[in-house]
Amino acid sequence: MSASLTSLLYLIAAVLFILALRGLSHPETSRRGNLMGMSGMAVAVLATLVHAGMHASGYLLIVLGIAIGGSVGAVVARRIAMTALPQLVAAFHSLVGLAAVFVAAAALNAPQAFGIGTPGHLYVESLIEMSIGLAIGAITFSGSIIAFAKLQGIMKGNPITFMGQHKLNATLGAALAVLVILFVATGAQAIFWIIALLAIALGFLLIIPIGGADMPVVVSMLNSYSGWAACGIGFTIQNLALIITGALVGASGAILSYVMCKGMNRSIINVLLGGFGTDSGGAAAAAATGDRHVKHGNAEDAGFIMKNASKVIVVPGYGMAVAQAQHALREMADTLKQDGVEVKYAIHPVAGRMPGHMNVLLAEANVPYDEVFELEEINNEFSTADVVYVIGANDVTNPAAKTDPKSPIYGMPILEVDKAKTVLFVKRSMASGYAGVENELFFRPNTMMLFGDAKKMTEEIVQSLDH
Amino acid sequence: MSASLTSLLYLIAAVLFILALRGLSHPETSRRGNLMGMSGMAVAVLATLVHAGMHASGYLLIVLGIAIGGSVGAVVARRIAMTALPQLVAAFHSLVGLAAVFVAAAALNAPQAFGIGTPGHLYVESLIEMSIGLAIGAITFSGSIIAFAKLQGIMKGNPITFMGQHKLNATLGAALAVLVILFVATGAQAIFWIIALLAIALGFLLIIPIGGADMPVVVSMLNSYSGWAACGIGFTIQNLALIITGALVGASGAILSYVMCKGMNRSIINVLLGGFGTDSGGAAAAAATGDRHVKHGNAEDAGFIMKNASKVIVVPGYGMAVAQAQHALREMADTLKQDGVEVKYAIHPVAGRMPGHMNVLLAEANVPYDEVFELEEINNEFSTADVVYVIGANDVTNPAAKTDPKSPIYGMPILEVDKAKTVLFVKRSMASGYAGVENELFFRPNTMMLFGDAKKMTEEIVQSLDH
Amino acid sequence: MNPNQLADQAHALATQADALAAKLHALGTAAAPAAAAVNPFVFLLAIFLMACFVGYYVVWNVTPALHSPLMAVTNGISSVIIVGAMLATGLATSHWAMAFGFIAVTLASVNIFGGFLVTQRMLAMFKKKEK
Amino acid sequence: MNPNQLADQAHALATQADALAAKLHALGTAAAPAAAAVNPFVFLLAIFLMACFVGYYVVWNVTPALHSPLMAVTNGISSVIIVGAMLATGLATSHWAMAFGFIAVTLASVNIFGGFLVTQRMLAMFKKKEK
Ligand SMILES: NC(=O)c1ccc[n+]([C@@H]2O[C@H](COP(=O)([O-])OP(=O)(O)OC[C@H]3O[C@@H](n4cnc5c(N)ncnc54)[C@H](OP(=O)(O)O)[C@@H]3O)[C@@H](O)[C@H]2O)c1
Ligand SMILES: NC(=O)c1ccc[n+]([C@@H]2O[C@H](COP(=O)([O-])OP(=O)(O)OC[C@H]3O[C@@H](n4cnc5c(N)ncnc54)[C@H](OP(=O)(O)O)[C@@H]3O)[C@@H](O)[C@H]2O)c1
Repeated sequence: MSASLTSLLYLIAAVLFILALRGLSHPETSRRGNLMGMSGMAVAVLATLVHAGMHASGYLLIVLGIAIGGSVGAVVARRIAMTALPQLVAAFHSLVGLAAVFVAAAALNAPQAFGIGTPGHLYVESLIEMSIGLAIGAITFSGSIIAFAKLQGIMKGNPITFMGQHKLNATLGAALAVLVILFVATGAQAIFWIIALLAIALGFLLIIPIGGADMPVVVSMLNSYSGWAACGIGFTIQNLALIITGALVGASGAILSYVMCKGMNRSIINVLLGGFGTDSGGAAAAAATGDRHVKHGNAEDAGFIMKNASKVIVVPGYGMAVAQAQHALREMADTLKQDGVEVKYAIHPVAGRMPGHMNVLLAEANVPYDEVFELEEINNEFSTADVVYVIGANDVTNPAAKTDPKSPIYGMPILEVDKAKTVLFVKRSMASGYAGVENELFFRPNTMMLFGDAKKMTEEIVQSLDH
Repeated sequence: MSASLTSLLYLIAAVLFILALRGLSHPETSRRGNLMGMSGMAVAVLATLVHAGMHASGYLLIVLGIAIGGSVGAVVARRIAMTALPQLVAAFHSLVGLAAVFVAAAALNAPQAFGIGTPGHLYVESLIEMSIGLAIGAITFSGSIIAFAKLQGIMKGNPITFMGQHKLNATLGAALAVLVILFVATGAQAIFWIIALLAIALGFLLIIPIGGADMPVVVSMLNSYSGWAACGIGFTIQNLALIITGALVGASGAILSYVMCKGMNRSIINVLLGGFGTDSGGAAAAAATGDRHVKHGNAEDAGFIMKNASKVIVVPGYGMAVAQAQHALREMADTLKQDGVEVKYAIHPVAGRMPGHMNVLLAEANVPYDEVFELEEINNEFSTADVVYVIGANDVTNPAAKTDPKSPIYGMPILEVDKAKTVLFVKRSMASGYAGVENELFFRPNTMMLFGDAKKMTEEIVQSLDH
Repeated sequence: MNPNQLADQAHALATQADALAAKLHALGTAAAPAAAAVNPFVFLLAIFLMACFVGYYVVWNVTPALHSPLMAVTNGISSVIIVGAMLATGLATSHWAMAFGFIAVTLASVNIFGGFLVTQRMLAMFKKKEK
Repeated sequence: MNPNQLADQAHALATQADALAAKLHALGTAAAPAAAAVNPFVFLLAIFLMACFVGYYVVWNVTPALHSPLMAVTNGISSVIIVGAMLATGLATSHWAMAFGFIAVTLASVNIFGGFLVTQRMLAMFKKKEK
């Protein structure tokens, strides 16, 4: 097949990828979108398979690689629990990063395959592009590994900081820049691998000072990096599909990082400098209750109140994910609806630990997505609700974000649950959430605390409703 | 300058154009957007001026052309009345179309200048692209002239139809296709000009059967065409700025046509087949009032009612533009506001005869844009308004769009003015609007008709308010 | 000149020509590594398609209140066709081509100045409430 | 063979070589009219810039409820880097390059299958209210 025709097919693949992301603008079109993505990938792979000059042993290796990689991927995708999604995504990014490194290495060793020169005599342009792809890919690889380890709990979530950390990183960065220049000048294999190792080290060092709870932002940022790495390789091998896709992925990661930072009212710099937040909300300093009064309640009380309400809004948070309480929650909502109570769900943009975290979990429990509303859509409705059932959420309801300019979450938009007649808070203790800020709402007269595991408590409420 | 550097500058120009359109997403950034557009054009022109190989007589002609064209354009832009905007845009499109034809002709005569072959021996690829640019450009040219003539009133607005019209058009279209094939095969000058003439004739014939009132949709569609013509020329001379800009303009025209058709609940096919609507609303068949009761009022009554209201919503329409009543209207609103009355403006997407028509006129009268609301933003507020002042609008308030499936405007979204306590209708008669449909609202008990010219009536109301 | 010399010279000439051909070929590819084999039309098509997507999104994001200025500003920017007209006028030696180019330059200039200035006039009118 | 014949032959050879060179040059330009002079990098850059705009708009339009599937699907599509890996594996003769390519093919395949299938699993859960 002529090079032009192949390029045309890559372009078609890229357009299919754009349509795939476009499909995600609505749940109804999203499945078709994912199919478009798959078709795009199929087009790209097939176009490459029929490329002129492919040799038999190559075909063998390719089929083998796809078979091995594909089955691993398929098994993982089928087995993984929805709650482990953040670490899965991190792990996948590290693979893309590593793949970019190896493609760069292959291109350096067999430049003729990509028409970018002969071994040892690559075009300068190609060497520049290659080293960009290599460095970003390597950083993505090691950074994502740390993110994965912290999210999976293999590594402690605490920020790891030491003297002269920033200086060390700066030195490494400068060394990397010098090496890249040397590499472009010489095209030497040895320098290539030194760059790879240095970038891997830099990736480790950049991510270890960031707390476990900030990992979602980091994962998303690394997603963006993996896109730019793909672009670098795309420019090297002059491949339309890679360039366009890289830009899409780069934009996607950058935008999601921005959305998260905005939702937390922090700057990306603040996140990357690290040291904020530890492993999970629960571990943060328990608030000193002092002598202020807190109204306790049990499942019976909660059931009674909700049964007599005409409108209940559910606000899920990270605790629901921890307790895997979404199925029990759906059951509770069903029971209430049978009793004629209107039930809606309100999702804060950064509820949980990943963008769209709560939506996926609720969807898993078969909650129809037209009962689930975003902050702007539902914030005015709290004043018309009789009961708000806050399950494992904390920061996203904290009025300090509006009232206390000294609070670290000041300026973050919140769900105004206190406008409702009664607020039920399901959590295990008086501990603060991810941001480590005490929640004023716990002490309000219209708040009732339901201490306990979110799943257990909700199941008990269902039982009490059934009586 | 190297060809690559020039191309890079064209790319920068194209990006500036994208940023220009992006700026229009908000009035606050819109002026900066327009400046970006100007800078983009400056970059493109300067990049071309320093192109290697330009000869002195060429420079002379270019400077002369820009001086002549520029001064004409500047004078026209300064002098034109805001109400003549639709025809101005149409006239400008015809110029772009004609320019495309002449650039194609120049490229055919001096292919070396664009590196697309030698005279008489152009690349086939280039000939294909050139003929597309030529044909679309020529159709845009003549079509826009008709649109201009109908809007300016030089030509009667009535749809001009005759026997076998569609057949003639189809024949011309087929002939055009054959000629294009011949041209690509031979590259002959004569065929080039025959294509141009035929396409010009086709442009005339396609637009004459369309009524004057449908011209806005046509103008927008021709806008889209002018973009695709620019793309065709862009491919011919392999110019990044032209290709990207052409796509932007093409998309813009297509989307505006879509918005208008959607706002009128008609299909673009329906518009293009013609015969709908005559010159202006006023000319449409006057509704038979029969014996149904209509409440009349005068300026005094209207002034009294509004003075005692706490909230007035103004709904402007085509009649306001005809009467140039926007300044008087602003004065009325100012007076009311001084009396403590809240005043807002509600704009229907197809109010007037051009998208955004009302917004420009209100802005001209210094109405702050944060008092002006779109249909979706304000439609719920009519029930809280004491008075709706409908000035020269008709169709956009007609409830038949919701209630009467047989009405030609059925399905079109409307401003629900009848939810307000009192509706004041300023118009000259009981005549129907653009769509020629009787408006049920005139006969409602809470409606008061204020017959007269919109400007005069509004001025009288201002006087009565001042007493 | 003896036959052998001649043959040698001829051979040298041939090798030289061969080298020249190789160099020319290399010239074509050096500037453009892998892409040399790809018809630039494919790249232009990719740019066009991407630009269509950009146009779609960027225009949908224009607020309806500014749809009239949008029409005027697209008028202005579509006159970037002046670039083609200028090249024809300045590079062509054919008088016809120069004349056509000149006409196109003039027509496009009307649009450039007219389009942007009318837009400026319109946009200058859009004001916020004074407080 | 007489000297004249030889000279003639040599001349013919030289002209042939010359024609070859010219043809090669033409080959380079015929496929790519004006753009031949433009470094394809500029075109790729244009595609990249346009794709950045498209990415920006297309991702902003993704509904927040689907941000998790978005992360998974971008994982899948970013594995299009497999294209580079496949070319290296299939075209290279260097064993190192083939080995690197094979590793990259395997890694990318994990992502392709993993990314799209996880997305499918997630999206299958998003349901509308049954009526
Ligand atoms: N979504 C994102 O993309 C993202 C990204 C980065 C950071 N964040 C941050 O994460 C936070 C999210 O807010 P959020 O309100 O969802 O969570 P949160 O503020 O972290 O609060 C979660 C609460 O759940 C409770 N909890 C934990 N396990 C539980 C269990 N098994 N049963 C019942 N309750 C349990 C904890 O209290 P107890 O220990 O007392 O039970 C904790 O207070 C925000 O601060 C946000 O900035 C989000
Ligand atoms: N905006 C667009 O982009 C666009 C494009 C194409 C078509 N359209 C169509 O245009 C129509 C726009 O609706 P609209 O409500 O704005 O206008 P309309 O329905 O056409 O009604 C305008 C009314 O203004 C009155 N009028 C005319 N001159 C007047 C004057 N000097 N003083 C007072 N009143 C005067 C006329 O009644 P009298 O004769 O009794 O005075 C007429 O009923 C829609 O049907 C729409 O589909 C709009």
